[in-house]
Amino acid sequence: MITVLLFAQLQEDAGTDQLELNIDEINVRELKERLQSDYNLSKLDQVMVAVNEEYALDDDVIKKGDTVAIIPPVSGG
Amino acid sequence: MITVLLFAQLQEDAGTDQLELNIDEINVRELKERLQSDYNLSKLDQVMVAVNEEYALDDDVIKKGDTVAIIPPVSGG
Amino acid sequence: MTQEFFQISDEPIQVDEIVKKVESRDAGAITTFIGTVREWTKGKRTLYLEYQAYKPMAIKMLTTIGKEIQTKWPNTEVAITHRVGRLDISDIAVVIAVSSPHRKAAYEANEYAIERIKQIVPIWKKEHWENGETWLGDQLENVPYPEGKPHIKE
Amino acid sequence: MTQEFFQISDEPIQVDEIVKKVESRDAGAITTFIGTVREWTKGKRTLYLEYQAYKPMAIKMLTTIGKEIQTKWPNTEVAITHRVGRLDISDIAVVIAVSSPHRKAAYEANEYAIERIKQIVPIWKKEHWENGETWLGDQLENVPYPEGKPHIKE
Repeated sequence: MITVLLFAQLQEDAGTDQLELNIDEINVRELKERLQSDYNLSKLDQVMVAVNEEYALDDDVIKKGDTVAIIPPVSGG
Repeated sequence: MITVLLFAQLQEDAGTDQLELNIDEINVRELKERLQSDYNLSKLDQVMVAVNEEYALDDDVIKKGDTVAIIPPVSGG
Repeated sequence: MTQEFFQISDEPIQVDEIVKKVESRDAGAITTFIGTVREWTKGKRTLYLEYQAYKPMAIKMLTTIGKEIQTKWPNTEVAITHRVGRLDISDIAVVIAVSSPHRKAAYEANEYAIERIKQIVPIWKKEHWENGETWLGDQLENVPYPEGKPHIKE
Repeated sequence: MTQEFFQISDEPIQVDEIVKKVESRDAGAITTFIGTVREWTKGKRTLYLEYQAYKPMAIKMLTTIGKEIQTKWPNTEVAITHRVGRLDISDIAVVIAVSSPHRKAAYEANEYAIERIKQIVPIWKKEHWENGETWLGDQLENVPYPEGKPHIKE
């Protein structure tokens, strides 16, 4: 299982703040594509992805047990 | 009478924080010269002079009743 | 560091407490930035805000910003607390305190901190306007990730 | 202005009180500068400081700086308190608070204020070093009056 955390507008779009995906291994780009098609989450071209609380790049690999956060453009401060 | 206020090192050099000068009218440049010769205050080339709490220029005239402050380079902050 | 210099809090922020964390006998200058909730933005009235954070990662990123600052401006100390939850007009959303032996570094490092917060710290602001609500981030404020990426992983 | 925004005080300065003076529903940013007594300066150890002010004129000049800032950076609010008397290491000598709708102005205006204080406000600092004492002003810090004159009377 891979845990996916959602925030802000994405959380409201998905109707949940957390998804559990039954995946063993996937890279960041593929995960974004899957979220886009399976959960109807748009605007994923603008998001960053963090794996286990570290920003990750499109080719980075996510493995089961990882926690992935989908990070839309931040607006703190 | 003209009241002359002294601060910081000048106050210590003169041994007082205030002088009363029996003068009717004098300009700033002349007052500095007189303080230098009569009260042995050195380094008056670096000071600013304020008349009634406003910075004054060398040619500005001081009249009796005025309060003059001799302002060495400031070091607040 | 026994104190927590980088915090996400759902309680009101006390400025004095953040300042205390960076006080030092070697510091001649402390700057603080206090971000507060403004009522009017470009003619639109805000009623209140809601901040959401990915808390553990937000703390990690604040800590990263602190380390970046201490590398760029040696002998500085940095403390940052960001609030989450509902905030009303004039409430404090963030306090950044930087101490330094000299003032120039204290100003520069402080401004650097708020710029970096707006780039890399996973916190989001939802504006509740007079007539509607929006999660901010892309449209209204900055270009997101002006450097393309948050510039963390080298 | 019913509050006193520009003060010379012989009591310890409370940062929160100065910040409160500039708070506003229109402000999104408040910056503060806190000048504290540093122990070490270029390898010399300070034991304590003594600040002296020409009080009525110092308040007048602080007020002038506030007006200059409001002209240069519209919609800002400024409050400054400078302490006088004996100050020990880490004591606060000056607090400058600036509020503004936007942060850039709050940083710039704050830094402008401390630069101007060091140019035109009649306050003097006597350093009590480990082995001696000096009134500062010309030798050790800045060139006095870099513009030739304090640039007050036009």
